[in-house]
Amino acid sequence: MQMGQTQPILEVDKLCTYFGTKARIPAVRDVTFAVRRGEVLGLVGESGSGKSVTLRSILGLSRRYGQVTGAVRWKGRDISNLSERALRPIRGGEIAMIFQEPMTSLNPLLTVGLQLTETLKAHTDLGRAGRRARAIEMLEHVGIPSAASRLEDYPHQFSGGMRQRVMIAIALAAEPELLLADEPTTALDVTIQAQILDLILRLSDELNMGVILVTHDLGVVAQTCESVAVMYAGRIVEQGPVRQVLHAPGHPYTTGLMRSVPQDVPARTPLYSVPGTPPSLLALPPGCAYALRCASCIDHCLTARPTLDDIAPGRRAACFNPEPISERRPA
Amino acid sequence: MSQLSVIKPATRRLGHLRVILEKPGLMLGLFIIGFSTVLAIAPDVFSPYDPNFIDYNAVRQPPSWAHPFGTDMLGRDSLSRVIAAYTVNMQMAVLATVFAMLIGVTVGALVGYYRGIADVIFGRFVDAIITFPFLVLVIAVVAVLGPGLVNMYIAITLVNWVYYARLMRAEVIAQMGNDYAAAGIVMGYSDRRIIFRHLLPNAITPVIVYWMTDMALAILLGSSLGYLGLGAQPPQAEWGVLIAEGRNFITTAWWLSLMPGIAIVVTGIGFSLIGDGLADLLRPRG
Amino acid sequence: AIGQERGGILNFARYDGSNLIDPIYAERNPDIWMVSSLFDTLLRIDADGRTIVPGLAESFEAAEDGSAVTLTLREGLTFSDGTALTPEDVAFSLDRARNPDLSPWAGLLGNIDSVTHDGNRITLAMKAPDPTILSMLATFTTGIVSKAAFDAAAGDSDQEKSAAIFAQASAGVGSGPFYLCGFEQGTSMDFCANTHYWRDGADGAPLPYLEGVHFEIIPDDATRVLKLQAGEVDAAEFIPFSRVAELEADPTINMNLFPSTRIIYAPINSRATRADGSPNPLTDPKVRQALNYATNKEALIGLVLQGAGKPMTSPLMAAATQLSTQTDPLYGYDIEKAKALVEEAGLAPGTEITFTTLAGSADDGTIFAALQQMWAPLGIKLSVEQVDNATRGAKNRSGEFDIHTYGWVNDVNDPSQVVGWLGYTPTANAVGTGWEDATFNSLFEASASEMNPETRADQYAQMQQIYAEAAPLLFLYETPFAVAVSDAVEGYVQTPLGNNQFDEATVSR
Amino acid sequence: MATLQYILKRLLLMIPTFLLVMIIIFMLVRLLPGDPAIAIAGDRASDADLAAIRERLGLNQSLWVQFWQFVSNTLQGDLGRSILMRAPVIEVISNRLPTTLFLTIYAVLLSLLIAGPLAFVAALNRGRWPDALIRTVFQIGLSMPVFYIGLILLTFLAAQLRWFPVGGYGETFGERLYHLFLPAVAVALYTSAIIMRNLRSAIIEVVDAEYVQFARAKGLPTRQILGRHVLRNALISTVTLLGLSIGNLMSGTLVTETVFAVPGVGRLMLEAIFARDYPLIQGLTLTFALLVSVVFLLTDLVQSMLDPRMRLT
Amino acid sequence: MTAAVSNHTVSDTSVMEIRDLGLTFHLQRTIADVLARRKGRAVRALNGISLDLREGETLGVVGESGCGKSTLARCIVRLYEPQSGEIRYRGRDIFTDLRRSDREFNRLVQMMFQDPYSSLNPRMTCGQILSEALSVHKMRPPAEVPGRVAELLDLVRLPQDAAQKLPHQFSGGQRQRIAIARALAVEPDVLIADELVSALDVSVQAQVVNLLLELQERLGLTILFVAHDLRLVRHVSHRVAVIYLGRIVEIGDSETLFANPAHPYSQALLSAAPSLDPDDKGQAVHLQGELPSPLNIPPGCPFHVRCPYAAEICKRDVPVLRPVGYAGEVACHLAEEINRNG
Ligand SMILES: Nc1ncnc2c1ncn2[C@@H]1O[C@H](COP(=O)(O)OP(=O)(O)OP(=O)(O)O)[C@@H](O)[C@H]1O
Ligand SMILES: Nc1ncnc2c1ncn2[C@@H]1O[C@H](COP(=O)(O)OP(=O)(O)OP(=O)(O)O)[C@@H](O)[C@H]1O
Ligand SMILES: [Mg+2]
Ligand SMILES: [Mg+2]
Repeated sequence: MQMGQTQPILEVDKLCTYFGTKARIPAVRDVTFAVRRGEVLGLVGESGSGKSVTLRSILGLSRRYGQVTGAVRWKGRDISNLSERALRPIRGGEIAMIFQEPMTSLNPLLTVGLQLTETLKAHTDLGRAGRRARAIEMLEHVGIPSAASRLEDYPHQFSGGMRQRVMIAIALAAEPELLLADEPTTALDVTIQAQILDLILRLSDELNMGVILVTHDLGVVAQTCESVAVMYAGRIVEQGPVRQVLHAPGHPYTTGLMRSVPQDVPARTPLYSVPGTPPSLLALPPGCAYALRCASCIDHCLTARPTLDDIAPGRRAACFNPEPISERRPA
Repeated sequence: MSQLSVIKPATRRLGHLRVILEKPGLMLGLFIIGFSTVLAIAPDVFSPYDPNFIDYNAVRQPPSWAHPFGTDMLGRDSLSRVIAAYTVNMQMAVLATVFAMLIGVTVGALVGYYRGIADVIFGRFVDAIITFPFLVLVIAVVAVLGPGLVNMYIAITLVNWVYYARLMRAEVIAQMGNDYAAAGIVMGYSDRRIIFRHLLPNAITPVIVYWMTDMALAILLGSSLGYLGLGAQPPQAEWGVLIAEGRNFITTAWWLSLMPGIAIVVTGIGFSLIGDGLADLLRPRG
Repeated sequence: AIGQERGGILNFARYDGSNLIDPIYAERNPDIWMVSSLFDTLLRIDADGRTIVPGLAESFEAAEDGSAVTLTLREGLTFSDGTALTPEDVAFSLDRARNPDLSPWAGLLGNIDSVTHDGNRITLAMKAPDPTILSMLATFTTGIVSKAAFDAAAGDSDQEKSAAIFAQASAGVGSGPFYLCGFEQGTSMDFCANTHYWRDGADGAPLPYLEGVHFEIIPDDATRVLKLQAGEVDAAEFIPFSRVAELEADPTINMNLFPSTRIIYAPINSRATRADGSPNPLTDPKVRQALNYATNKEALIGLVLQGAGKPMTSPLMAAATQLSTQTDPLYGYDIEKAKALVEEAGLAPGTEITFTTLAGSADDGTIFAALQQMWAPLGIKLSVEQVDNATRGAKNRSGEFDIHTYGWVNDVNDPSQVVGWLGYTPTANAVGTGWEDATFNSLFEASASEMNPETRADQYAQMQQIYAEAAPLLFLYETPFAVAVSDAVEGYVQTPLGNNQFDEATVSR
Repeated sequence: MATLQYILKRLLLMIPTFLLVMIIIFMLVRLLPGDPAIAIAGDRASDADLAAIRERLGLNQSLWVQFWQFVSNTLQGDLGRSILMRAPVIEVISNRLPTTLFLTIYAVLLSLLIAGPLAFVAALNRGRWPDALIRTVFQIGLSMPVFYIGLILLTFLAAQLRWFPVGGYGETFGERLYHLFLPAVAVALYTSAIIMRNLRSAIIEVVDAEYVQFARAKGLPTRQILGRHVLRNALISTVTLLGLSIGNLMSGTLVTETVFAVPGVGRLMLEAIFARDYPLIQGLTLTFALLVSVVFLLTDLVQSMLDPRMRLT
Repeated sequence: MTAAVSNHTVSDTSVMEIRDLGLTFHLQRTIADVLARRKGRAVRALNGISLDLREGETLGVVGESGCGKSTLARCIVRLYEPQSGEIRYRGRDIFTDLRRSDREFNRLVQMMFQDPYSSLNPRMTCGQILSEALSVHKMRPPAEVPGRVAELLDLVRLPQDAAQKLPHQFSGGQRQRIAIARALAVEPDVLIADELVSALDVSVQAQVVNLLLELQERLGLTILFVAHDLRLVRHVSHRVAVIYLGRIVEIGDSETLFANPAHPYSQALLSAAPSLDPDDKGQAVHLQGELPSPLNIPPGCPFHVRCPYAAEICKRDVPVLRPVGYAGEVACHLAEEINRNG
């Protein structure tokens, strides 16, 4: 797939989400990115960096708990202020989401079949029999054997990996144009993880579906995504094509992440680790949120907030002192 | 030792006055119960008359400046009687529940920790007591022991501890799902230490919240028994008895039953506000 | 009452239900007080409450020496189902009533030797003279039942037959103005008019006027009153005295206070020691007198009855009972005298006395509170002990009490029953007080066979005097029967013995 | 099938429970002070009368014999004769029980009807005035003695406004609904307060659950989200509570039935206790225990119907 | 991060000898099951595990979810009692030779749990948690306890004011360090780390792993390291055991095993791990078939249903663990052939 040819299907512009009674917790700030049809965008970052909130805010699920500003343009139309009712056909129909927790995201009291068909009922005009047929088809699609007989089963009768696949089946049932996948494989074993990622990639290809894949496994990003956005403390700090970002990170935080992974390090030697802890969202420093942990911090970083600027063609980083990108890290 | 650890985390949290100040419901509840306690301890300071003084010439007078709540059918000052009742009703709230709670918490914690045969026997026992009509059991026990507050407390405690034990057992079992209990075993701590020092303080929150509701219930139950003549003894003023006394005058001397009714409701609200507030406050954060 | 409204059903709210209405098995007041509506007696008490007049028997005659009573049955009497009421039925009923194996009331008829009949004449041969015998023949327990119905009824024992007849709730056996025509345990009961009833009303028309009476059982006082006020019933009994004034003021309601033989008193444990063996301060008659003097009965009547009662005037019975003497006031309020008596008796200040009250009774609570305050000047610390009915009875028997409240209503129209109960040792230890007086006992025994009315009256006067002086009771007050009826109801009467009489009642709709 | 097995298991578990209940009630009743013979014959009865009555009732036998008779008779379905009512206990109870059952079920349904929608309103407006208002009103219901509530309802709605009858319980189904409305409300006020509290917090908990969020993300209609996803899950804990409170509710009929002149087993129980009617007290207690056990069983069944995770126990 | 730890030496003496360990969890049998004489269902979590833990080494344990890793760890610290087999600690059977009330074993063999939050009592401060461990085992006289707590905090690099804080006031990595400090407080000989860092972010993971390595160096600890992150296991372990359905399918020297896995399951496991290099797509061995269930373990080689090389013998006979060439020990009938082809 060549870049720049198609128009983005989703554009997120300066998305901010504040939680708490007085909107004091800035979970997501000024997040801007775009996804094209068929593109797989990776979203990585530490726990609590705002990945899930970003996805939820796109679908308007964060409004109940906080204040969301900025624009979410879906096929050119800003959907961030649509009413719940107006959002309904988009949610699940055009943009589907897979939740992080396969164990808690399926309603334990309803059969898998019902949870699948209710989506179909909401978004297609299939009849009862048609929905059932499609549900079976979807389950088979995600690799659940003897799908027809499992429609009447309840989530607790499935293993974690199967539940995750059921959720994927539900998300893909209405053939969405964009899939928001929030850590679809974190809870799973490597062998199953591989199966599921394969499936998502295949479908993205077949349906020409855009995917935003949240994960904190950089290996998954490397193997699955075309481009990647790195989040830190609610902001995107670096963005660009996977190959370039992973080979030559621009933001010191990305570097830190890469170096923490025990790969290509002599066994039983100390690993690199980003010093310090992430700042509390309630007490963000005035300058760059990463400044205090950053090895290449300069004075300016402590007082001013860097914006996400181009550092190379197709690459952006929010840093006053980015890593030199021409240089490749030794393998 | 177990008692200490029951109270400790709560008081430590309560020490953070700021946290409480942020919860107006809890504040109001604490105020109501605090004031009620003051009334209960020193009713004489607040009551304008001797609550038991009979004035044949001032029978069932409507509220006035001299008698803000009016007088009852014996010419006693209703305000003074409602205030005097605080002593016995607040005492009911505490004494009818506190032993049940202590026993229930201990039994529930032990049974929940050890399970096994003791748990099975406990289960049957709980079923038997719970399927037994509560009021009947209490009435029967009171009848056996003779009416009077102390016997009433004993009767209620005999029945009521089961509810605490059930709650505690379930909570301890749930807490056992957390690794800190396993960690205690792995660290080689004694069972007693694990039960009372580790599990109990963590499992106690719902019990304390239930306790608050239960105190309000105890007042109600005490009142019902007072109505049946099995609770407080005359001439001791008690809200249930006061209401019962006033029920024949609901249209002619409404103040007789209304005022104690308000006292019960306000106290009940006080306890449940504290309960809700504590549930909020003591919820373990993670 | 010329041109009475006839017909209609009277709805009556009762405080408690009947369990079995049978002349001999009626034990509780709700049973006893209904018997005369279903079963007529040979003799009747006149409206004045004292004079004995003919009933089912058109005439009666007692031998001077008390050896026999002869009665003549009316012609053409029938039971409610239309079968004839014969002398056999009378003999059957009386034999049943005096059979100690069956009837708890048999003692009242213990002096009857035999019951024989000859045509319409019935003769009661007496073992010993009995001045109360005529009264007994006007008492519920000698109500006439149908022998045929009993013979036909299912069951082996008399008791089972009685229960079976009652359960049928049929017109089968009634000799009274009504028969039972509906019964739901603990809920409701229906009486239907006995169209064969022999008596005529003042307007010459046959009684009863009503088509029937529907009883509903509403134990809660306040609810009973509400039900009347809401017009759902036409009458409600046992109105709390605290509501009397309110109902009197209601123009649509007639508040009746029927004179009664009901007295409220408090037995004082007069034994030398208490049940626990400690010396009993109340054994001294002076102390008991003092308590009586220190008790302001008028005030109590004001507080408990809202004025709707009067202090006891005879120490042994209500003023409505025959042979009662009027001692007015009987221990009138005199605190100084009380103090003096206490001092004389050497009662230690701060003596503790327990007052046993009926749990849940507002009246008892009031009495206690008032007594506590009234007796405080005597240096007595009165504490309370609440018990339920069954426990109070047991305590009374075993003497485990100091003072407790009690009430009494005569069942028979003669003072012997109440005097035996309150004072005669063999009956019940003088209501459990343990008070014993040889003169009193022998006077009582003598009066039991004294056929001369004057002598008997004199014996009763003496007993009352002895009793008043010894004061084994706290003499409290007499209360009327408070029955409120809607203004549509007329002619309903509750007799001093408590019998509910509907035969001349009417209701206009 | 699994359900049947489960019921079987529960029924077996009831046996020891009932034995315990029988022992407790038997002992308690015998420990009661006051002589049933006096209660029957009245204070005026002679000692000989009392002895005769005791003999007749078998009260002069040893406790063991009495207990054995009680157990064996009960197992044969014979609960003895009521002393007070002079009729077989079974008969007395079966006459009165339907009324109490009717009242209880009526009150439960009313509670659900009142509490259900209001719990939703309160939960969805959490922290705002409708929530505060609803909670306060229910708190008042929770802290008022039933006899007082009953009396107020009777005085104002029945006696003064005459909207409802003061007492009685009617013949036809419709009449019963009408007659028992006020008593049912008096009972329901308390129960609904408890249900409301529980349901409200359950809804608050469930409404933010991941699977509800997921249902939103699927673009389901709001009604479906609330009904299918929220309510069902919130109901699970409420059903347990309801089951538990039915026991209390039936105890509550002791007072309610007296105040409202409803001829049910609650009032009967009070009468029986005060009259020391041993067989009747025993019979009533067993009936209560049986009913409550059945309710618990039903609760569990409903719960296992609602919650598939509990199905194979 | 300061000390280099690469030259740590491992002796040949076994601290723990585990032989033929078997543990089955019996699911509750219903009354109906009893009536129908049906056997209760059983989860066969451990099916004859044997391994040695050598003095001073780190033994990594990997395998997919539910294969019995935690059960093994919990048996070693006596949280579960196995139904068969034995565990010897320095020659003594921990279930028969040592009495249960003997707390000394508990002191010497410490365990740390996966969930750092749930393994700390949320109502005790960090200081209380540490001093409790010290005083219960009388590690120091009461007067010296506070000083020792300070030392421990220092050891795990927590600030001194941490002693007054409750667990919820710490981050995940810090909580795990408290857990480590608690284990070290009683001066143990063996540490069982069950998914110690699985719940943490990569960079925090690194911190904790570094700490563990450093402490092992300094204190000569023996560590059983359970994890499912293969890179991490490879990084910290001297030797690695791969478990499949309650059985060890391969065990051997860490570097050798990771470089040349011999068992088809190990191969699949390693190849499924995504590489950090986008250009290295690898040749993932895709496993077929459904996840295995310990409720219903297939006969023969438990892996044969998913194994791409499965032969007739695999369905029949259970392979035993045997040394294969230089690869360590492998439980596969066809190990030689597969590796020749591969
Ligand atoms: N409903 C909410 N109310 C308040 N704060 C919230 C809410 N939801 C999320 N947050 C906060 O927003 C921040 C970002 O959370 P988010 O779930 O997006 O993190 P994440 O990047 O997905 O982390 P993880 O990798 O652990 O899933 C966190 O600090 C979280 O505590
Ligand atoms: N207490 C228990 N009762 C019943 N079954 C259990 C129990 N504990 C564990 N199991 C079962 O035993 C098997 C092995 O569990 P174990 O926890 O050892 O797996 P694990 O390898 O640690 O998995 P994970 O990587 O998910 O932690 C699983 O199937 C599990 O469901
Ligand atoms: Mg997330
Ligand atoms: Mg595990």
